[in-house]
Amino acid sequence: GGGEGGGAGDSITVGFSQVGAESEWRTANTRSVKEALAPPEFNLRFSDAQQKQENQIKALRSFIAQGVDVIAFSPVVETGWDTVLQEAKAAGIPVVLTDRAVKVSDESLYATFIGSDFVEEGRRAARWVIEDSEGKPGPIRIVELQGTVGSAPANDRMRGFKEVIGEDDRFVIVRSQSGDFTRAKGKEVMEAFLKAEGGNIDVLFAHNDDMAIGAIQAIEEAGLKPGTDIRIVSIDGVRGAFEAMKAGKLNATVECNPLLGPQLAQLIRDVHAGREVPRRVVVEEGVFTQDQAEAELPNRKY
Amino acid sequence: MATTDPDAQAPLPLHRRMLAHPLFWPLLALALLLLGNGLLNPGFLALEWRDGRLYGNLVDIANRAAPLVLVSMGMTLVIAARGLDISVGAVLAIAATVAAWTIGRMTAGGGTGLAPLFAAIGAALATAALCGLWNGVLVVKVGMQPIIATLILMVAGRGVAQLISGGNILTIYYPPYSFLGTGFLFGLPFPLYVAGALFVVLALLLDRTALGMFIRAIGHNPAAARVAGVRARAITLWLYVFSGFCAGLAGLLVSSNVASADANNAGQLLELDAILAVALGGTALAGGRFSLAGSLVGALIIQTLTTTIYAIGVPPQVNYVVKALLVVAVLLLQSPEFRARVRALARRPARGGA
Amino acid sequence: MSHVLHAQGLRKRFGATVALDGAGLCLRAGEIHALMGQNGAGKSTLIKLLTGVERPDAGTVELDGRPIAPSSPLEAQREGISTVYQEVNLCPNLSVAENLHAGRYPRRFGLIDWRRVRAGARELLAQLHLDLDVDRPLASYPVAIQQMVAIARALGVSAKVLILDEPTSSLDEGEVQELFAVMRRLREQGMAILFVTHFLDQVYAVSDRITVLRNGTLVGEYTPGELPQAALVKAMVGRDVALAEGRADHADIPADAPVVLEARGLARRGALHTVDLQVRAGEVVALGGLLGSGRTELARLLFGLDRADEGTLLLEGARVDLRHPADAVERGLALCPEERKTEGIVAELSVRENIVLALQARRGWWRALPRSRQDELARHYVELLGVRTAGIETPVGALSGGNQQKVVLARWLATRPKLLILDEPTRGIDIAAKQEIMGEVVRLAREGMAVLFISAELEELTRLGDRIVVLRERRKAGELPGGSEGARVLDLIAGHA
Amino acid sequence: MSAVSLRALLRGGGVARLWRDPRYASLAVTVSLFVAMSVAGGVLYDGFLRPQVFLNLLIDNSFLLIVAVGMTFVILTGGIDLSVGAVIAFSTVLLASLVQHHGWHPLPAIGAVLVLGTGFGALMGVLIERYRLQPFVVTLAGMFLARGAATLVSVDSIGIDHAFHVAVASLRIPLGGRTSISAGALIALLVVAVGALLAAKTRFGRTVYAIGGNVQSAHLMGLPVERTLVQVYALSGFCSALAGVVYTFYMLSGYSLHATGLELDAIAAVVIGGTLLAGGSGYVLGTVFGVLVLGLIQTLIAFDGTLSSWWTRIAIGVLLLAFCLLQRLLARTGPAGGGGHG
Ligand SMILES: Nc1ncnc2c1ncn2[C@@H]1O[C@H](COP(=O)(O)OP(=O)(O)OP(=O)(O)O)[C@@H](O)[C@H]1O
Ligand SMILES: Nc1ncnc2c1ncn2[C@@H]1O[C@H](COP(=O)(O)OP(=O)(O)OP(=O)(O)O)[C@@H](O)[C@H]1O
Ligand SMILES: [Mg+2]
Ligand SMILES: [Mg+2]
Repeated sequence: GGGEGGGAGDSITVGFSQVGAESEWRTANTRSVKEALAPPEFNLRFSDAQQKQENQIKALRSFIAQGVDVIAFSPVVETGWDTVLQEAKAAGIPVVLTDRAVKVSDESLYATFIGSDFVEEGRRAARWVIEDSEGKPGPIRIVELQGTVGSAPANDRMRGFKEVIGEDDRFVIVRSQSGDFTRAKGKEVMEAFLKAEGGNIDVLFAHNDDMAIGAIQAIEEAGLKPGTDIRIVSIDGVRGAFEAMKAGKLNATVECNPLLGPQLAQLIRDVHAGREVPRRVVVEEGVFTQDQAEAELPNRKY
Repeated sequence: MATTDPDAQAPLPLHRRMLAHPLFWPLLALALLLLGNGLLNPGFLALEWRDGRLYGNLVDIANRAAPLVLVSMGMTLVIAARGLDISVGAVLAIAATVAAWTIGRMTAGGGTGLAPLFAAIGAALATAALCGLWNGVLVVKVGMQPIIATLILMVAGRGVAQLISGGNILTIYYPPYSFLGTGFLFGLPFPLYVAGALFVVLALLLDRTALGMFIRAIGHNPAAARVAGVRARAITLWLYVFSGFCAGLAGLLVSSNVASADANNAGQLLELDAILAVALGGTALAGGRFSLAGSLVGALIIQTLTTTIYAIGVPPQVNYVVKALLVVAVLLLQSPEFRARVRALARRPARGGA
Repeated sequence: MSHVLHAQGLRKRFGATVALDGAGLCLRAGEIHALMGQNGAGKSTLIKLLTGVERPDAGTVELDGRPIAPSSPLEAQREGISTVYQEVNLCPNLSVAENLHAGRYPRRFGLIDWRRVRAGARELLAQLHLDLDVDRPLASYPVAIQQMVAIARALGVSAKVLILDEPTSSLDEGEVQELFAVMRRLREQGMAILFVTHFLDQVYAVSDRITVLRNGTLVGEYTPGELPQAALVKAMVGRDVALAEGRADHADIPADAPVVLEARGLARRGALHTVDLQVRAGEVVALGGLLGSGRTELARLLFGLDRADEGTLLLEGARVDLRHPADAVERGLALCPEERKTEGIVAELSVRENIVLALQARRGWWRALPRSRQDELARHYVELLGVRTAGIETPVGALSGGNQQKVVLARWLATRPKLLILDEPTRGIDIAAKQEIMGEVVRLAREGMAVLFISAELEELTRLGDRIVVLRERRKAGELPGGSEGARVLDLIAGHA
Repeated sequence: MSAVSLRALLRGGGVARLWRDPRYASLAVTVSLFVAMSVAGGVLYDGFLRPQVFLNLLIDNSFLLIVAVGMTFVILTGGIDLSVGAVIAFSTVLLASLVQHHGWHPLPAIGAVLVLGTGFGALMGVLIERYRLQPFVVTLAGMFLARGAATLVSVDSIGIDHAFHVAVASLRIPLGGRTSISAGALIALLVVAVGALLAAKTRFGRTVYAIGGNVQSAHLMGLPVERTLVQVYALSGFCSALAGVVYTFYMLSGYSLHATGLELDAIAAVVIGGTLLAGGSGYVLGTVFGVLVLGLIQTLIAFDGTLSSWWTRIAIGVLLLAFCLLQRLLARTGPAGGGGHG
C-alpha cells in the first residue's frame, strides 16, 4: 500500500476500527489490540465506531484515504462490507478481520479472520447444560436472556444453543427475552421471569456474563439460591463472572477471549510482509466452571 | 384556533368533571393496562406479604419505575419552561460512575462505616447538578437551542463517564450502598420513598409557592412573563440544574440496584422514555401546560408496558411492535378529537365517518 | 337594495358563555357598515361565524341570496369574503411581501415568482401610501405597520365583501385617513365593507350604516344621521353615559413635588436620540408623537426592557441600573406594553393569574400570594374595569380583545406602582370602559402615583396630561403644559411649529 | 404626512442590509465556520484537504443528508420526526428481503419501499393532525413500530448480491483528478436541490414556513394547514425510505439495527444548520452544512486516529460545542424570524 499518509520510518501503519466500548469485554479487546500494536513497530490509527456500521465504513474510507498499510476491524455486522472492502482492495490495502466474520461475495476481499465463533459459543453453553443435567429427568425448564435483538452475537449464540439443546427433548426453553447485554436489564427481565414462572426455572442461559450477574441479584432478591436452585451458564468469561463462580452463584461461563492483540499483531506482520496466512485463525478459548474459578481468577485480565 | 370545549367552566355533574380532569385519561390508560395484565395472567395483580416485605408485580413496577419517575420530574419542569434536556441518560451514567468511583476510592483507602456512602451520594449529586448547570448556561446565557445544548452533554457525557471508569463496569463491593436501590423500609422498596419524597416535595413547592405559575407563564409566553417582571432566565437555568439533579438521584438508584456502574449502558435511551412519560402525562411538549402527577402516571405507564411485554412472554423480536401499538392506543385514548370521532361513529354507524 | 351578505338569528355558545344570541347583520353592496358594541358584545364572534373560523350553533348566513356555511377561512375567501381579524393574524416569520401574497402567489413555470410577489406587494402597500422594505420579516415592524400590512393583504383579495375588525386601533391619525381613503374608493367600486371600531368619530366619518350589538343580541340597524353620538352610546351600553368633554382639573403639580423618575440624556443607537424626561409624583405626563417617533422605545428604556447606550436613570433621586424588567418591577415601576398579544397577556393562563402575575413577580417566587388574596384582587379589578368574563378562572385567551387589554391593565394597577408607564393602554377598549380607565388613572395619580401615558389620540393627550411631552423622529420635540389646545399639540407632533 | 414618518422609520437599507440581515448572516457564519474547520484539519493532518476527503463527506453521509432534508420540513412546521432511523432500517430490511428471499428485481422493490415509507409517514401525519397528538410521541411510537417491523422481517442482516444492486452500489462517477462520487451522493444532491426548490418556490413549502410561524394565523390566512401537515410527514417518510434505499447501495445489506440513533443526527444537523426547532425559520441549504459539519467532525476524529472510545465521544462533544458557541457568538442577533426565500 502507498504509505504516504503513514507514519515514520518502516513502522507499519495500521488502521483499526473498533465497534465501540459497549462492554467490558470490548474494552479489554481494545486494550489488548492497542498494547500489541504499539510503536515503534506499529503506527496505529484507532477509530471507534460507536456501535454504528456506517461510522465504521466511514472510518475504513478514511483509512483508505490516508493510505494506511493494513486495515483491521471488528465488524459491527456480517453484511454490507462489499463496497468498502472493494475500495480497499483497489487501493491495495490488505484487510484483517477480528472478532467476527463478514459475508462478502468475493472471499479475496479480506486476507484473514481472527476471532471467536459465536455459534460455537452457544453450542458449548448448551453442551455444558446437557452435561450438567445428566441423569436428571425432564422436563428441564430453561430461561434465556438474549442480547440486543438482532445483534450478531445474540443471533448466533441463540442459534448455536438451540441447535444443540434441541437434540435433547428433556429441555424446554420456557422464556426468552432480550436483556440488551446489560446488568440492569438482565436483572429486570429475570425479575419478571421469576414472577411469571414462580420457582419453575431450572436453568438460566445468558448471552453474556453481565446479564447473568444482574439476573443472579434478581434470583437472590426473590429468595432463591443462584447456582443451586437455578443452574446458570453464560458467555464471555469476564472477571465478574469468575468472582460469581467463586462465590458459587454462577455455574459456568463459556470463554470468549478478547485478548487477541498479540495474535493480531503477528497476522498483520505476516500480511504486510506478503507472507501466506491462514484464512481463519481461531482464538484459544475454553469453558470454565466453578471448580476452576478460584485458580483462574488471578489470571483474568478483564 | 379558538377551542370550543363544551365541557369547560359550567358547574358539571361529578362524572363529567371527572372526565374533564386532565389526569383522568392517563390514569384510565394505566388502569386498563394493569387490568389487561390481570386478565391475561391472574397472578399479576396479586400482592403478598412475605418476610416483612410487600411482594408482587405492582411493587416491582413501581420500584423499577422509580428512576424514570425521578428523571421525568426534572424533565417535566424543563419542558414546561420551553426547554428540553436530552442529556439525562448521560448525566445518570456520570452520576452512577462518580458514585461507584468514589466508593471504590474510599473503601480501597480504608474508608469504613457510612462515610463512603454519604461521600458517594454527595459527589454524585453535586456532579449531576453541575452537569445541569452546564446545560442551563448553554441554553440561557449562550442562547443555544436546548436540544443542541443538551446534545453536547449527551454525547460527551458518556465519554466523561467512561473516562472516569476507564471503560470498565465499576462493581461496587460495599453493602451499605446497596440499600439505596435494593433496601426495604417498612416493607416497601427504598426507591419508592426516594421518588415519592421528591414528588411530594416538588408538588408542595409548586403548589405553595408561585413557581408553578411562573413556569407556566414562561412556557406559554416568555416575552410577556419577562415584561411582567418574572426572572424567566434565572428560573430556566435552575430548572436545568434541577433536571440534572434528578438524573443524579436516578443514577444513584440505578447503580445501587445492580451494585455497579456501567458508564456505557446506564440510562441508555432514558431521555426518550422520560419525554414519552412527560407527554403521556398530558404535559405539552411546546411548553406551558404541565402536570407533575401526569408525568408520574406516564412513567408508571411506560414501566407497566415494559413489564407487560416481559410478563406476556412475547418473543423479543416483537417487543417493539407491541410497545408501539400500546403507546398509540394510550395516545388515542387520550385524544379528545379521537374520542369525539369514536362517539360520532358509535352514534350513527350507518353514515360512517364524514 | 342589493343585500350582499345577510345574516340572521346567529347563536354561538362557548361553554357557559353565550357570545351571540340572535344576532344578525345586513350588508349591502357599495356601503361602509359600522359594527358597534361594547367589549365582549360579540362583534368578533359574529365576524368569525361569517368567515368560517367558528361554526354557528344556529342561524343562517346568505351571500347574494344564497345560503353559505363556510367551514374554514379559506372557503370564506373563495366565496369572496376578505377579512382582517382583530389582532394581527399574519405570520411574523415571513416577509412582508410574502404575508401579502401567502396562498395566492403569482407563479411562473409552476413555481412562485418572487419578483412579481415583491412588485405586487409594493403596489398593494402603495395603495395605503406605505413604503416598506418588503423583504424584511413582518416581526421586525411595529404592530401599527403589521396592522397596515394585514389591511393591505385583505385589499389584495378581489372580493365582494371586506371585513375589518378594529383595523384602526393601533393606527395614528394619518394612517387612519389613508385607510379611509382606500375604503371610500372601494365603496365607489361597489364593495361591501364591514368595519368595527371603538372610535365614534371614525364611525361618523366614514360609515353609511351602523349595526349595534349588545350582549350578543342585535339592538338595531341605523344610519349615522338618525343616531347621534349619545344615542349610539346608549344603544351600545344600554343606559345613558355621560361622555366627559375635556378635564377641568389639570392639577398644578408643585415644583417641589418629588421627582419619581428622571431620565438624563437617555439614548439608544438606532432607536432614540438623547431624551431628558422627568415624572413627578402625582403627575400624569402624556407622551405624544407619530407612529415610529420613539415613544415605545423610550418606555422600554425606562423600564429596563432594552438597555440604553447612553444616559442615566434616576429613581427618586438615586441612580439605578435596570438590567431586567424584574429590577424595574421590584423598584416599583410598571409598564403596560403596547403589544398586548406578544408582551402582554399570557393567553393560556387564567384571568386571575394574569392579574396577579406582576405583583407576584415583585414579591418573588417564594412568597406566594395566598389564594384568597389572589381571588379578591382579581375580582376587584374585574369589577373595577368591567372585564366581561365567565369567571376569574377563565383563560384570558377566551376573552374578547378589549377585555384582554383590561386584564393587562389590571395586572399593573394591582402592583400599585410608584410610576406607571402606559403604552397605548386604551387600544381596543370601548368608549364607556375608556372613561372608567382614564378616571382610574387620574384618581391614582391624585393619590400620588406618577404616570407616563403614551397615546396616539390627541384627545387623550390633552385631556389627561398634566404635562404633554412630544417626541418627533426619535427626539424630544418639546413640552406643553396640560390643557393646551389640541391644535398646538398637533403642530408640535407634526413638526409644523 | 404619515408616509414620511414611515419612511423615516426605514432608514438604512441597501446592500449592507443583506449582511446585517440575521437570516443570511447565520447561514454565512455556518459556512465560514465549516471552511475554517476544514482548514484547521488541513493544518493538523496530512492529506486532509484532498478533494476526495470532501467528496467522501457527501458519499458517507448521503443517507443522512436525505433524511435531514425531510426532517428540515418537519422541523420548519414546528414538529419533529423520530421515526426516520427506524424507517431506514425497515426499508433496508424489506428491500433486502424482497430481493434476496422473494426474488424481486430491485427496481420494483425500491418502488414498494418508497410507497410504504411515504404511506407510513402520512399515517403519522394523520394521527398528528387529525387527533392533535404531539409529533414527538407519535413519531416515537412510529420509531418503535418501524424497528419492530424490521426485526419481524428478519433479525439477521441480509446481504444483497443482485447484480443490479451491486452495479449501482459500486458505481463511481469520476469527477476528474482521481476523484469520484457515488450514485447515493448524487441522489442526495438531487434531493437537496428538489428540497430547496420546494421550500423556497412552492406553495407547499411556503405553507410549511407559515405553519411554523403561527398555525392559527396560517389557518386564518386561508392556507391549507391540515393537508400540508400530513404532506410534511409523508415527505419525511418518503425521504427516510429513499435514504433506506441509498443505504442499501452504501452497505449492500438490510439489517434491523441499521441507522440506530440516526434521527438524532438528522435533528442535530438540521438545528446546527440554523433551523429553529420551534419552527418557521431555516433553510434546506443550512441543513446541508449541518450534515457536512457533523461529517467533518467524524472525519477529523478519524484522521486523528489516536482517540480512545471515550475520548472520541468527548471530542465529538467538544467540537460540537466549539462550533455552536462560535456560531452563536458570530451571529450577533438571536435566532430571529426568517423563512427567507429567493
Ligand atoms: N374561544 C372562546 N372561548 C370562550 N369564550 C369566548 C371565545 N371567544 C369569544 N368568547 C366570548 O364571547 C364573548 C364575545 O366576544 P367577542 O370577541 O366577540 O367580543 P367583541 O365584541 O369582539 O369585543 P371587543 O370589542 O373587546 O373585541 C366574550 O364574552 C368572550 O369572552
Ligand atoms: N420596521 C422598523 N423599521 C425601523 N425601525 C423600527 C421598525 N420597527 C421598530 N422600529 C424601531 O421603533 C422605533 C420607533 O418605534 P416606536 O414603536 O418606539 O415608536 P412609537 O412612537 O411608540 O410609535 P408607535 O405609535 O408605533 O408605538 C424606531 O426608533 C425603531 O428603532
Ligand atoms: Mg373583538
Ligand atoms: Mg409605540
